[in-house]
Amino acid sequence: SAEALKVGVAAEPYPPFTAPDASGKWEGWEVELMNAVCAEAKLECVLTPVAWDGIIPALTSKKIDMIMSSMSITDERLKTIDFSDKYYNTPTGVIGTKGVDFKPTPEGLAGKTIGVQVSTVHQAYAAKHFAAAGIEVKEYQTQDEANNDLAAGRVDAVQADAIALKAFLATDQGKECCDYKGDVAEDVAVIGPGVGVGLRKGETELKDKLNAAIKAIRDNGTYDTFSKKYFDFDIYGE
Amino acid sequence: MTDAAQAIAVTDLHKRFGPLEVLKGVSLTAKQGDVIAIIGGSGSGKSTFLRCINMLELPSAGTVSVHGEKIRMKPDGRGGLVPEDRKQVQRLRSQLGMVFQSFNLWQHMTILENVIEAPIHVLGKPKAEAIATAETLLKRVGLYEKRDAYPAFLSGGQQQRAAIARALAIQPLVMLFDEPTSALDPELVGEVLSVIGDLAREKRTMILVTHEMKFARDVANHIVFLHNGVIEEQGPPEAIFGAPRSERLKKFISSIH
Amino acid sequence: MTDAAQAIAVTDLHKRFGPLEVLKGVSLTAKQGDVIAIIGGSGSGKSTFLRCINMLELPSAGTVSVHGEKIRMKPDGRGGLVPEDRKQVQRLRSQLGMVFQSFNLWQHMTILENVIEAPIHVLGKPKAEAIATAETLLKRVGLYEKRDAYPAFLSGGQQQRAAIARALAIQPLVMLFDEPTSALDPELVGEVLSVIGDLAREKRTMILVTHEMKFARDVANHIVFLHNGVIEEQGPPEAIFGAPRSERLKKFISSIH
Amino acid sequence: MTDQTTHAVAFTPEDLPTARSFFQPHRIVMMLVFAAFVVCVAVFMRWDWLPRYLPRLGWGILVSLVMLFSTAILGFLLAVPIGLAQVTGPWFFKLPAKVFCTVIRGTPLLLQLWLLYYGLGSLFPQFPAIRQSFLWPYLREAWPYGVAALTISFAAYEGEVMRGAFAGVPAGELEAAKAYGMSRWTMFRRIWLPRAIHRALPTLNGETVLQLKSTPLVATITVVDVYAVISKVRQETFLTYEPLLLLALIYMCLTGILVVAFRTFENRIPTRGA
Amino acid sequence: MASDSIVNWSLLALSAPGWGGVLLQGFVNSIQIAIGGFALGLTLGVGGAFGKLYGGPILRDLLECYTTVVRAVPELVLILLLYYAGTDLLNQLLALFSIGPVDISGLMAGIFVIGVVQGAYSTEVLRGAIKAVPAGQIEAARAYGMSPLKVLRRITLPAMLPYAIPGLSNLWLIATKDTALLAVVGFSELTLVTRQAAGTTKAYLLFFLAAGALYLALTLVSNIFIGMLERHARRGFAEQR
Ligand SMILES: Nc1ncnc2c1ncn2[C@@H]1O[C@H](COP(=O)(O)OP(=O)(O)OP(=O)(O)O)[C@@H](O)[C@H]1O
Ligand SMILES: Nc1ncnc2c1ncn2[C@@H]1O[C@H](COP(=O)(O)OP(=O)(O)OP(=O)(O)O)[C@@H](O)[C@H]1O
Ligand SMILES: [Mg+2]
Ligand SMILES: [Mg+2]
Repeated sequence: SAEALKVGVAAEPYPPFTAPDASGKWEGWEVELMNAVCAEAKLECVLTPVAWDGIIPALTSKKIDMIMSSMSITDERLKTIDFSDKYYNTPTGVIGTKGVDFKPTPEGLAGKTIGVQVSTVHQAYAAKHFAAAGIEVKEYQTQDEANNDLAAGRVDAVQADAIALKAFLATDQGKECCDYKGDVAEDVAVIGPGVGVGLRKGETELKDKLNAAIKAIRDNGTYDTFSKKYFDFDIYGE
Repeated sequence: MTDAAQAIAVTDLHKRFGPLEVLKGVSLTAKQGDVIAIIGGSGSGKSTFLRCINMLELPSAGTVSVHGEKIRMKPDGRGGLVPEDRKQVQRLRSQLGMVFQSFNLWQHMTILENVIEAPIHVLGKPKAEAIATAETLLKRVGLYEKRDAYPAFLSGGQQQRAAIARALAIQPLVMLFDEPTSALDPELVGEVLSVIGDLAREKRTMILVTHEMKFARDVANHIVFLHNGVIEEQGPPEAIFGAPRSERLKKFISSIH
Repeated sequence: MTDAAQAIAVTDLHKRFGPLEVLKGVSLTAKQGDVIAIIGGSGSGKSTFLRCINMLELPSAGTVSVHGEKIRMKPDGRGGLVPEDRKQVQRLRSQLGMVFQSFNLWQHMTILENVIEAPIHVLGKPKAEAIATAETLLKRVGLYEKRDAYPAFLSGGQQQRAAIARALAIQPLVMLFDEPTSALDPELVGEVLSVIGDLAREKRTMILVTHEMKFARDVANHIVFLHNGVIEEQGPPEAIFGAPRSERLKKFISSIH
Repeated sequence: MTDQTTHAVAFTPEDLPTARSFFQPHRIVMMLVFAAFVVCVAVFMRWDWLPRYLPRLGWGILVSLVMLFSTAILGFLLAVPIGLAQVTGPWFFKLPAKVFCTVIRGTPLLLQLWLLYYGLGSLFPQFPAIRQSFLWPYLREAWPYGVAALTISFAAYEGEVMRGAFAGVPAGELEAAKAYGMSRWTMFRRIWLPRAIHRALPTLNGETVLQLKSTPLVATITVVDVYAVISKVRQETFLTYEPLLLLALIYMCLTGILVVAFRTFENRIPTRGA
Repeated sequence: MASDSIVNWSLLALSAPGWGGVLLQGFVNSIQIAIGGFALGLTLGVGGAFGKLYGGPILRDLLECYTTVVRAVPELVLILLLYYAGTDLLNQLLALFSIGPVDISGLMAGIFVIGVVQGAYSTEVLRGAIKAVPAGQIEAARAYGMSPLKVLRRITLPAMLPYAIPGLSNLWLIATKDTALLAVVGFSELTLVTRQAAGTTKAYLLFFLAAGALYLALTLVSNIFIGMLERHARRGFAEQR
């Protein structure tokens, strides 16, 4: 179609995947991926910031046409929307206040408050494994707020995507306040097989195009080329 | 019914407000040059009658003709009448210069703008001409200096004189006055009455509702005494005030000293 | 100056509003049981004089004593006076029952609450006692049935009678009235004057500013004619109204028919 | 400049229908249409999630109401001196009060809320003294910031209302109080303040409804009010309309209750006409 | 910790390393939405007010529902409802008339949402103002033969202005501030870009204060214009207290 497709991203800084720079332009690994995939699939794509907590309604009500915002493929989401094949997969980790030593397990977190972003697999994971064990789970609209409240001492730990957390730990604020406590125990049922492009149900044509494009850029090396700028390992995962 | 010398002809006018019948068949003819004063107790229906003449209240039955032209009405299906042709009403209204008890000057316009409003926007006169006429009229009511003032900054008497100028500006066939002085402080009544008196002496056709008996007697050539929605008695001022026949009129005249 | 039989003693009172000198040396003594009526043209300073007595206006010079106790004043550094002791003023005020032209009832309280307010919160009376007194007073001014109504729902005459009851409730040494009937419709004046007349006949000390000459003549034992900020003439009512000496008083009396 | 104190034509008791005029033929038809709509909504939309969330919804409503009442009361207590300062205060009270009202009324509440929570709140932990103080457990929480922001906002709007109300008490009534020997404090306590509140009540009513409508903003700083609970429902069920419709309904009920409560309160001191 | 003690003003610079330019762009977006929303609201308000005053019983009741619902439900909730449901419904409606789905930009959606909310308030403000015009003034106009439309244009509308301006100016100020609520749907107005800038640079206080200053400036400038407008509209009114 001649019309440009709107690709929704969460309207918040989520480095190193998506973040606005000082000129208001969005950049990051996922933005480059989007450009590469769209170019490969011969689609015209425009990046459209949307509130994270309304990103699925935005898709279903056609405000946007795809979601490329580090959204993990889960069974729960698959009830409402469709996904392309995964385009990356990273472990889930926990960071916490420096100097306080604990393991990212229900026992280690006992008596502590942990922050997660709403409607993420991390929230689902924390609800299943931590909240059930009596640990206070505080939910934030954006990852950035959760990180900030950890730095401000309002929570003791934050669970999120390991890459995003490490990006945070690399900032001045992150260096000063916190360190990495480790990955959480696996639970594929909750965390899912990785991150894919969110799509409206029934748009199989678009889905096939995207799947082909993702495969193509992995095969022709484009994927690795721009990934190297951001990561020193293979973000695609297994 | 088509006699053009009849400025206003009202026949058998009835007006009901819900269950209350305020006018119970009133007929009245004003020939050109007539000055008719309507008197009567409070609530007798004087204002309602005057307002029916220019259709500010729609009569329940009866006819009104202006300059021999009958205002065409049709039943509204709820026991009343509505004008058949709104345009006709608007046209005939512009031949009647109404002056209200509470002046009703347009507050957002200066005195001059008030006076030229209807000539320009109803009669379609050129602005320059309207202004010229307006200034003559304002001089005549003694308000030429106040032409650029807003109504709120004028005394009641000045406002009423401006309202008279505004009514005269459409060069009406008939002037209608509804108690033009009863909202004024006593010391301001005189200035307004003297303007109306001048108009009467020029033989301008006028129908005026008033409580100023002495004034009515001086300027009117015909007095109508309304009581309970009917004309109880009418005639020349000498007869009405000098030799009232009905008990009610006698009582009314004696109550107003 | 310390004669307790002197309910109010004012000596050489001056009052300036900026450049305008409204009172130019007024002295007046009210003995217990006196009923003094102050008359005079508009703007002659009557209200100002009354308001200076209970310090609602601060005099520019002169002294005021209540029941022989002089209100201590000191210069305010800008050519006027201020009370030395605010408590003293409050105490003496609570011996003066002021009734205003515009009633000034507290709109958020019922009539009864208005009347018991000062006894309880100024004089510190027990509530039950205050209510008992208030009910007697309200009966007296004919408002007992209205005791639980709010002022806004009363006629002007009723409001003014309630205001009188409120002033009486503090059992004042002197009642001060500032044109108590001039904001009332003519038909309501009588009911208020009759209440005040009763008080006068009981030999209650009163100073009243009024435009009701006939009334002043009937109830007062002393008339003060104020003109341009000075007492132009004073004396018993027969002398003032029967045989005025000064030209101004003659003119004033003739102007008020 | 505008001297109107209510910041909008808020919902007030006059807006409630009177029982007498309520039933008219066309209304009955409209109500039937509406009932049909409700039935459609109930039947064709998904409500299976509702029972699961009911306890949390109840809790959320409670939080919203606590937020509303605590901030309205605190804000009003602040508004009285702010209003009074603007009417009678010397310039060094008058000016700050005026500036306070202008600044708060001139900036969005959402921004004020974030300024307090993310801005100010992120400064505190840098001071070990604060981190060690007894206040820290509270400063860690989100609700104190929500209460503070809502209180400040209410105080600013109400400060203007009270300014008008104080200034509008007829001078004669105050003079009467003086004339019977009341001290300044007694006069303030017995006459000026109650009379000003009485005058301001209808406006206060509108402002309180507006305050209720402001409370959901605290959800953006992690306070779990009814809005936050509904957000959670939206996120977990991926439903767009149903939770929001329910939320709108909840707020309409709360507004209705608030307005009726105010009306009964107001009627205790009747005012006449106009 | 040391870096926080000195305010890093360069963050506010207008060009790239500074975020000033983005902030101003967001501010312009906010103003655009406020103007558009206010104008749409005014249009709805004029229609609504006349509908409520002179319309038939059904129209009046429908308008009553509209103003009641909008005034009883938080703006935040309305914005979400209208943002998702409103535009969705609009598209479905258009589809009914077989016009393809229109692409509703964030700006249009924002204007639509604020406009619908403002429309309810404007309806009430204008209705009150029209009712405040003394009946006699309209009667006088009719008595001189003006047609209803002329009465409206020459008398009712100009005469109601002084009564409407205080309410309308309040609405304008609300419109400027309500744009901040669009942040929750991810629209790049001033408040959201402020948060993005603050989140990226961690200079929360600086950016929030800067945004506050912009909003405040808008309010103060608006007040000056409102004052001028009001003086003009009230020219015929005797000073009253
Ligand atoms: N719009 C109306 N609706 C209902 N009743 C009305 C209306 N207008 C007038 N009336 C009633 O009609 C009766 C006559 O009123 P009208 O104003 O004509 O009396 P009037 O003779 O002019 O009295 P006044 O000397 O007091 O002006 C009164 O009883 C009045 O209450
Ligand atoms: N607060 C004030 N500031 C300035 N001038 C005042 C003030 N109060 C009264 N005046 C002036 O003092 C003069 C006397 O006023 P006052 O009210 O005492 O007259 P009055 O005799 O009571 O008149 P009236 O019979 O009209 O009530 C008037 O010229 C009035 O304008
Ligand atoms: Mg009449
Ligand atoms: Mg006086």
